Amino acid sequence: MKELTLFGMLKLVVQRDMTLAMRRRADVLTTLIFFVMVVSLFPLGVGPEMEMLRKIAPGVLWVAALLASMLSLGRLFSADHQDGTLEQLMLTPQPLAVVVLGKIIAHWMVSGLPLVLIAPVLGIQFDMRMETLGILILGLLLGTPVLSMIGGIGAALTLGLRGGGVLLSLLVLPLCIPILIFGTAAVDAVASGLSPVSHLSLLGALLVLALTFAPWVAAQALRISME
Amino acid sequence: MAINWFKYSAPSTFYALAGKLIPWFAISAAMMFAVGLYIGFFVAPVDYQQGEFYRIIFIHVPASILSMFLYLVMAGYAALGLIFNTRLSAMMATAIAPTGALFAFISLWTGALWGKPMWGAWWVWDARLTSELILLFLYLGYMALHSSIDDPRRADRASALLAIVGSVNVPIIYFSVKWWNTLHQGSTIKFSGTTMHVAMQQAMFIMLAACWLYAIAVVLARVRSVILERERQTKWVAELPEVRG
Amino acid sequence: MNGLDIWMRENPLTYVWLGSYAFALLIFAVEIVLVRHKRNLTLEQIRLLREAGEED
Amino acid sequence: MLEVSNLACSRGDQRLFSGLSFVLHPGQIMQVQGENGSGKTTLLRTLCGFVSADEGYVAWNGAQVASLGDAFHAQILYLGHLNAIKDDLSALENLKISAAFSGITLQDATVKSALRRLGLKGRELLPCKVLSQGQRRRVALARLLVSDARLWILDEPLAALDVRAVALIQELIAEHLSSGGMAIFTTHQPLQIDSMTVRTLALS
Repeated sequence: MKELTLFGMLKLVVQRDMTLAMRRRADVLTTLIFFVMVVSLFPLGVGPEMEMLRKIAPGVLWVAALLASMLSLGRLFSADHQDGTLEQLMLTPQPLAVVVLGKIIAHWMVSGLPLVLIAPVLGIQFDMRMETLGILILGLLLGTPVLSMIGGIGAALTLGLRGGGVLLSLLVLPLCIPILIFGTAAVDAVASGLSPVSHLSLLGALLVLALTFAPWVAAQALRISME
Repeated sequence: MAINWFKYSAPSTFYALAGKLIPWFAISAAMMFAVGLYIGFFVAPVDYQQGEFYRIIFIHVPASILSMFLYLVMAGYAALGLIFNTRLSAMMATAIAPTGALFAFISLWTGALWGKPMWGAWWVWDARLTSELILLFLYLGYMALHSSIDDPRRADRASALLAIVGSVNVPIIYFSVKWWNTLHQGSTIKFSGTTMHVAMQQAMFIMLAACWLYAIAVVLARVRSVILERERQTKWVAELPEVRG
Repeated sequence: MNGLDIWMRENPLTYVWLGSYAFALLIFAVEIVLVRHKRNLTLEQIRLLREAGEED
Repeated sequence: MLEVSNLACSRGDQRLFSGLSFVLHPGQIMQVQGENGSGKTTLLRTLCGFVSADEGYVAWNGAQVASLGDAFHAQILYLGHLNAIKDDLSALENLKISAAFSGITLQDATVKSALRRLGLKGRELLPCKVLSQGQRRRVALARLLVSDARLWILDEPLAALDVRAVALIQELIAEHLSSGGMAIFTTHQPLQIDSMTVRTLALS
C-alpha cells in the first residue's frame, strides 16, 4: 500500500489541482473572459473590414492566447507556496518533476483547453473559413501545452518575488515566440492553399521537447526558489 | 606546464589578476579601434552598390557577433556556476549581461541606420534584426530576474537556469524567425559582392577584435565591483589598499 | 523624400559617422562611466561598513 | 537513525551556524532552541533537503540524504510554520490528499476517527476556510496520526493550540517515540513527554 507509481503520482496531482480549480471556478472564467475580450478588442481597434480581420485572425487569437496564459501562470505555484502545500509536494517520495508535470497538465486543462474550445467561436467572429479554423484549433491544441510548460519554468523562477507577474511575462514571452510563429504560419499556409503539416509537426516536435525537459527544469527552478 | 586554475578561480586572486589585466585590454582595445576605424574609413574602397553606407558593417557586424557570443559565454559561466557551485563563474555571468545587452542594442541601432538608406525604412522585419531584438529581450529578462531577487545566491542560481534555458532556445528562435521571414518574403541584409575587398575584411576583423578586447576589459572591471560587493565581509577585502584608502 | 533623406544621401559619411560610430562610442563611454561609478560606490559602501564595524 | 555531521548553513552572507553535529537514535526526541533568527527553521528545512548546506552532511541510517534522494522523503514528516492545508478543501479531503502524496490510501472512517481524536468532530466536511486558526492547526497535526514516517520534523507544532490540544500532541509524540520513531522540533512552549528525556540543541 506504500507503493505509489510515477503515473499514480501524476494522476493524484492532476486530480488534486482539478478539484481545487473546480472549487474556484471564477479564476478559470476570468482567464477565459480576458481571452474573449482581448480578441474582441481588435476589430474595434483596426476596423471591421472582413478582409483585414480574416487576415489578422490567427495572429490575434494566438497573441491573445499567449497573453491569457501569462495571466494565469502566476497562480501555478504561488497558491501552493503561500499555504505551505508546496513544501509538502516537494517531500513526496516521487521525483519533483512528476509533481510539476502534473501541476502543469492540470493548469493547461483549466486555462489552456478552455481557450482552445472557445477559439472557434471567436474565429467565426473574424470570418475565418472552416478549414483554416480547423488548423488554428489543431495548432492551439499542440501549442498551448508548450506555453504552459515554458510558463511553468518562468513561474517557478519568479515564485514569491515582488512584481512576479510582470517579470514572469518578461521572461517567458520571448521564449514563446517560436510557438507563435509556427502556430500562425500553419493557418497562413492553409489559407494560401499549402500544406500545414510541416508547421504542425514542428509544433509537435516542440511539444515533445518541452514535455521531456520543461518539467525537470521547472523542478530545478522550484528547488532554487524554495531555498 | 600545469596552471593551477583553481587558484585563479578564488575571488581574491582573480580580483588582483583582473586589476592587472584591465589596462592591457583597455589600451589594446583603444588601439584596435583606432586602426580598425582608419582602415574602415580611409583604406577600404567604396562599395559600388551601397556607396558609403556599407561602412556601418564595421560596427554592426562585430556588435551582432559579440552580442550573440556574449550570451553563450554568459550561459556557459552560469552553467558552470550552477553545476560546480563556483562563486566566481556566477559573478562573471552577472557581469557579462549588461555588456551583452548593450552590444545587442548597438547592433539594433546600427542595423536600423543601415536599413534606412537601403530600404527606406528604419526598421524592417529582417530575420537577423528580429532575432537580435529577441536576444535583447532575453538579456533584459535575465537582468530583470537577477535584480529582482534579493538573496544573491538564489539570484545567481535562478538567473543561471534562465540563461541556460534561453541559450537552448536561441537556435530554435533563430530558426523559427528565419522560417517566418522566408514565408513573408521579407528583406534580408545581404552584402552586394560575393567577395569582400581585403581591406574590408581586415577592417571587420580588427573591429571585431577591438570589440572583444573592450568587452573583456569592461566585464573584468564590472566583475571586480561584484566581487567586492559579495566579499565585503571577508578579511582580504578589508586589507585592500583601495578599501583602506 | 523628406529633408533627412536628402541630407543623408548628400552626406553619407557624416550620417554613418554620427549615426553609428559616434553613437556606439558614446554608449561605450557611458558604460565605462557607469562601471567606474559602480566601483566607487561599492568601495564607498565597504568603507562605511568598516567604519561602522570599528565603532562597535 | 539520523546523523548530522559538521553542518554549516548561512542565509545571504550571514553564517547561521557551523560545525553542528548530532545523532538521533530511534525512540529519541530533540528540541532545537535558540533566539529568533538563530537558524532553527533553516536547520529543520536543511534536514528536509529544501536548503543545501554550505558544509557537512545529513545521513539517514548511514547513507547520505543527498544520495538517497526522494526515497528519504517517505521516511519523514515535516510540519512547517504554514499549515499546508487547502482552504477550499474540507478537513477530510486535505488529510486524504496529503496522506496519498506519501503513498498511503486512507478510508474515510480512518480519517474521521483521526480528526475526531483532535477534536474536530462534526467539522470534517466543512471547507477549511471556515475553521478557526487553532482548528486549522489541528487539521495539519492530524497528519501525525495517519503517517507512517519514522522521523517527525516539527516547526512550532504547538503554536495556536489550546491546553487540551497541547496535551494531545504530547501524547501523540510519546506514542510515536515508544514505537521506535524519532522527532526533532522547535517550540516556544515547554513540551513534556512522559517518561522521555527531551534532548536540547542550542543554536546561538
